Amino acid sequence: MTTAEATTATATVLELRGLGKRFGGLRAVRDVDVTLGQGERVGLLGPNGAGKTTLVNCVCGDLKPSDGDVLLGGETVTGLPPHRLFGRGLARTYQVVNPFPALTALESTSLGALAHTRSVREAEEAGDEALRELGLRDKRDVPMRQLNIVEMKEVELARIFAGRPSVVFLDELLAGLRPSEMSALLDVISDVAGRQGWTVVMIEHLIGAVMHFCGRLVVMNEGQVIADGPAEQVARDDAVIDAYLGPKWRQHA
Amino acid sequence: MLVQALINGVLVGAVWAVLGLGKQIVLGVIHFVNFAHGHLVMLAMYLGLLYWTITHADPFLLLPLVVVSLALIGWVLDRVMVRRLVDLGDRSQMIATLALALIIENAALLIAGPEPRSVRSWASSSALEIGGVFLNWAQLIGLGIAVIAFVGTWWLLNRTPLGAMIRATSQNRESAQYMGIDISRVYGYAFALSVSLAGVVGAILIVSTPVGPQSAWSFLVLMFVVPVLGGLGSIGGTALAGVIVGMLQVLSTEYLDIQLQNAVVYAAFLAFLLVRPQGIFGRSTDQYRVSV
Amino acid sequence: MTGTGSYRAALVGCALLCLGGLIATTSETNARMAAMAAVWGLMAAGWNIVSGYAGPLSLGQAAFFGLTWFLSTLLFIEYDLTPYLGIAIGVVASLLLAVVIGLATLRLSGLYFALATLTIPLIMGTLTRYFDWFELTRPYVGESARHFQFNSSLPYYVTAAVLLAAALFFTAYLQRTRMGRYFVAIRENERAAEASGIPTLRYKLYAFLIAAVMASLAGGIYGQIAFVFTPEDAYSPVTSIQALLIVLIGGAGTVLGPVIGAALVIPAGQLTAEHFSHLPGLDHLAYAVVLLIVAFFSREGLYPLLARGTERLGQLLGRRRPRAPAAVVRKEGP
Amino acid sequence: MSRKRFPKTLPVLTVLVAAVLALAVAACGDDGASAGGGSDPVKIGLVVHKTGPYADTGRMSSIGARLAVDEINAAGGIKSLGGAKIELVEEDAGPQLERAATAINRALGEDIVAGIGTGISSSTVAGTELAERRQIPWITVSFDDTITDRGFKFVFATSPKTSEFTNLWAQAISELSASDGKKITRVAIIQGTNIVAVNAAKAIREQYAKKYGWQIVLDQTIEDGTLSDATSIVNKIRSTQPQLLLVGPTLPDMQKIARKEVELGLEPVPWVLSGAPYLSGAFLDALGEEGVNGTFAVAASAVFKGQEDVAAKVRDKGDQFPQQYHLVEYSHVYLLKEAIERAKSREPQEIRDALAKLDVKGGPATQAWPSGRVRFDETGRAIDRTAVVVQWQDGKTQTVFPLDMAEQPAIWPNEA
Repeated sequence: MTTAEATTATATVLELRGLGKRFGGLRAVRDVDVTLGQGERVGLLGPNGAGKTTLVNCVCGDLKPSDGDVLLGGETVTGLPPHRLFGRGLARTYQVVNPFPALTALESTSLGALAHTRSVREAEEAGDEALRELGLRDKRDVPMRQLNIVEMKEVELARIFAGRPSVVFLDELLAGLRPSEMSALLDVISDVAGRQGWTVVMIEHLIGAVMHFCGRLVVMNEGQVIADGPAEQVARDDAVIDAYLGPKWRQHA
Repeated sequence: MLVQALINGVLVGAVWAVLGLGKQIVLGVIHFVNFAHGHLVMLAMYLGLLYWTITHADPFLLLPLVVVSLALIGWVLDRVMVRRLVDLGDRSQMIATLALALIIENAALLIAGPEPRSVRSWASSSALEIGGVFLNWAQLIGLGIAVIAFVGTWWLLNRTPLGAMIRATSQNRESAQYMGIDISRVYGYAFALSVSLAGVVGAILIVSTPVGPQSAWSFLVLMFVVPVLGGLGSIGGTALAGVIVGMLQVLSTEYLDIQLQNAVVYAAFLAFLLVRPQGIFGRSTDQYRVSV
Repeated sequence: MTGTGSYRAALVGCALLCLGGLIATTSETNARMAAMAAVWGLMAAGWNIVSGYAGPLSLGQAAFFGLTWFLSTLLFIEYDLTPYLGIAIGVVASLLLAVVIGLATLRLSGLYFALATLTIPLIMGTLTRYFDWFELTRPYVGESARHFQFNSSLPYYVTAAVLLAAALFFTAYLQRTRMGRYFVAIRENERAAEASGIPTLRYKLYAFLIAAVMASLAGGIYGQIAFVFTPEDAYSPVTSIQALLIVLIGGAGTVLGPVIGAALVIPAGQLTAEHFSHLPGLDHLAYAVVLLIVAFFSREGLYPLLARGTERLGQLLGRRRPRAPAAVVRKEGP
Repeated sequence: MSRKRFPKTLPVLTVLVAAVLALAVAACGDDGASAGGGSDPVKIGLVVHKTGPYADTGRMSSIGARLAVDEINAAGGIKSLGGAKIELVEEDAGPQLERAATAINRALGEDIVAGIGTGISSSTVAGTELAERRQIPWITVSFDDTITDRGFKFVFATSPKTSEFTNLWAQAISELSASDGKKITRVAIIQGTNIVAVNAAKAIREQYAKKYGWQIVLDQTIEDGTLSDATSIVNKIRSTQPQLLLVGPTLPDMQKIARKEVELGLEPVPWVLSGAPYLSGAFLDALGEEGVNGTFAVAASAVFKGQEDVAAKVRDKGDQFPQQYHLVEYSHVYLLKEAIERAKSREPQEIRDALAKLDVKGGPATQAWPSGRVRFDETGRAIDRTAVVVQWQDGKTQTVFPLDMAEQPAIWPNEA
């Protein structure tokens, strides 16, 4: 994955203009300006409490931003509820690893497809195809609670796949995985994202895993974007190191 | 007339404040939904009645005995039920405590029978007259006990190690565990405290109000109204909310109609719930807003 | 949930209702008990949709039950309006009430919604008494199908059973539609459902409206069986809790839950009341103990508990094929 | 949808439920009709409230009815049916209305020839409808007008209607006060929400206040048990200065008002309560002697001069306060016996016809009523119906009106 591929932003898929969120006096997120091109893979990084989740919640409709706008495919979608955004192609995986324990893998996956069709049969066909895409075809009728953690995360991806998104937010999808499982899952994601032309934003703490997958990094600290650019360059940026490792580390970097 | 009504509002409100405080401990502090709190107050009233019929001592002297008995009952309930319910989510808590409420109500019906029963005490029918305003002794003593209950609870929560542990657990259960706090023991103490506060309310009420198996339902809404109006987790807010509810009741009997007394409180609660669910002083309970 | 499974369950439900019909023909007391069971089964079927399938715990079904009972009786007394029309008006009024309550309270979190729905019937009861409607006696017109009045309780049983069967098939049909899938997703985890493209508030409202229709139909029929309308009976919290109790014992979120629950709870209640009449409250006490047990163990009600019990019993007696261990008690979503 | 598959255990389930239902059938389906031979007992149903808020009335009714049945059987049972004994089939009408309907249904299912009960209006309305549908004669003491306004043929009521009842006791109060030189001009209505209180208050507001020149200075409805603080109602009483408090709320609310009056040092204004429940031991326990003294209660029947022997029998059955429910149910059993004797048959239809044509003067069948005579009009309501006023005087109930049958003269605490 060369850096060139990451920077040729052909069509703008998602644009955040001066996005901000205040809780009473606390300004959790302050004037964030980021633009995502079609097919880009961006890592959203930052220490705990940097405002990453609050930003994503504002973009994906869980929270109403205090100021600024979100544009999806050029249209202003600020403040739209999550299910309307999902219908327009902006999807996110959910932190809770197994949100629908009582459903089978197929039922859980086909929920995504139901956003585009009233018929359950059609949705289950789309779900079937999504599961095959993620290599989970044989787990079709297994209740979610009997799957292992990797399979559960793959079902999350399958559900999003069935919703035919254009922009995908992976919210700490790698959490709780062993390194071998992590790289296996990353391969699956990049394989699927490549074929479907998804624009992927990966929200994680682990810089190592993200570096491997994302061409571009956006780093936040105390509610603001402090760095946004190609992965290698951002990794060596002083401000990023200060934010992550504290100033005294700088001389060893 | 207005002065008498306002003072009565405070006197009646003080008891509802303690009712709300007991609820606040479980709801706001340890986030446990207990629908049976009102029925525990009724149980306390029946115990007060029982001790009175045995000893014929003044009901207020029996208050410590009632409160200790309720604390014990609270501790047992925690061992048997609450401990397992805490991490089962509010839905199971609601259903289980609703079942507990029905158990208490029907046990009372079985044992004590349907007729309302009451205690005879000098305090309930004598008053202190100051400048034309009548202060019923039973309610005055009740106010005193309520103040003691509030100060005691505030002191316990803010000035003792146990209180610190309870507050830490309420802010963040996981991190409290990492700090070596035995969560289940803390929940046990907090729940026992809440039930003993129900004992205080019951012991005060039995002096001037008859108790019957049906009396608990009128507490059911009030015990949620006060902590929600006061704001979850806010002790001071609960005190003020209790007095406001008392005032609403007394003023509505004075100027509207006695019949509408409860309807006014329920309607005010519903309106408040929709406009400001986090209550007067509470911080927002639900940052994530799910819209249509 | 495969399609055929749910319809098969609905058919078993109908078999049970026919069995109930047979019992109803044996004596007037049994006919009345069967009619009561069917009415409460219908009420429970409504609660099963909103709180068994879609998730938000509604403690206020008495609002719709009571409103339709009240309207159909009042219109019968004042304007000699046939109860069929009175009940229809009651259903429409309940739907309007449900829309208002739903839009106002379904946005709130689980606890607040339960609290709001608990408070509303209490207000309706107080207002009814405030306007001096303390006791409305249903006019007596002897045997007259036009006025939905019969000498025997059998016709009431048939009406309630037909409506309950319809509710069962509708629940089964729901399971095969998008709405049914959305209900279950919302119940499992509302925020994840919203993130998966489900308009959660709108579908919770649909569930609430369906429940309101069923509760008001049940209230309407109950009004014909009961002789006198009193606000205490119509709007009491126990009315809403009875619906919850029946479904939780029969199995929440299952097609058969309301039928099994009603078939167990109502006859058991009347039998204990009859044989232990000198011990008032014993029947409700027994219900409450069962409800407490069910609340702890499983959302599917008493039934899976029994199934697991028989399984373990089988293993203990050394049956050849030991079963996989029972499912672990699931942690509820946030 | 939970995919717990129970294909195999579905049959188990259906068997389980069928078993429960079959149990229900067995338990209460035993309708075996026992065709009556000469000596077979004649079954009379008694359905009264033995549990719930009105449990006291049921207990008293049962004492009175059982007393009469024992006396009749001791005296040789029903002569015209070869000395057949009377068997009292008792059922508890339970705490709420729905249980009452089931209990009455069960009694009717025991193939009784006639029924008595329930003494409480709303459940009697339900019970009499069931009796009419099953064509079994039913006799009751409830005031509710609808009981005999629905054109029933099988229902008989021995008490005045609520509308008339209020007139009777308004008339009684005004005559009583006039005879003692007291002019009643200012009254207050403080009513509960049960149907008897509601109808009585409505009758006073619309008709009788004007008729007897009473000015209603205070009119307040109190919802059962919701009076958290009685100060405002007591202050209203103090400011409006009524001479009498009419109708009356439930016992707990009355208790709070009485205590608040004592607390504020007010001379308690006497109540005039409508209905016999205010004449029982429970009422005395709730308010205590000083709270009760001076209170009037109006009932369809009470112990008055010439009835000492029945009252004595009730007392040695363990109840110190013989009143309407004992005496009326005692007479009802005798009335049914009279009817069966005249009908010379066990057929409910013939017993009903005999009851309709009945005209009894004197004797145990009529001792409960001041008129001393029982006959029914075509709607089944007793023709000579009057009210009796009883006053609590130092802890005991004394009949004070009608004057010619008064045990004691009325006491008026403060000057009228």
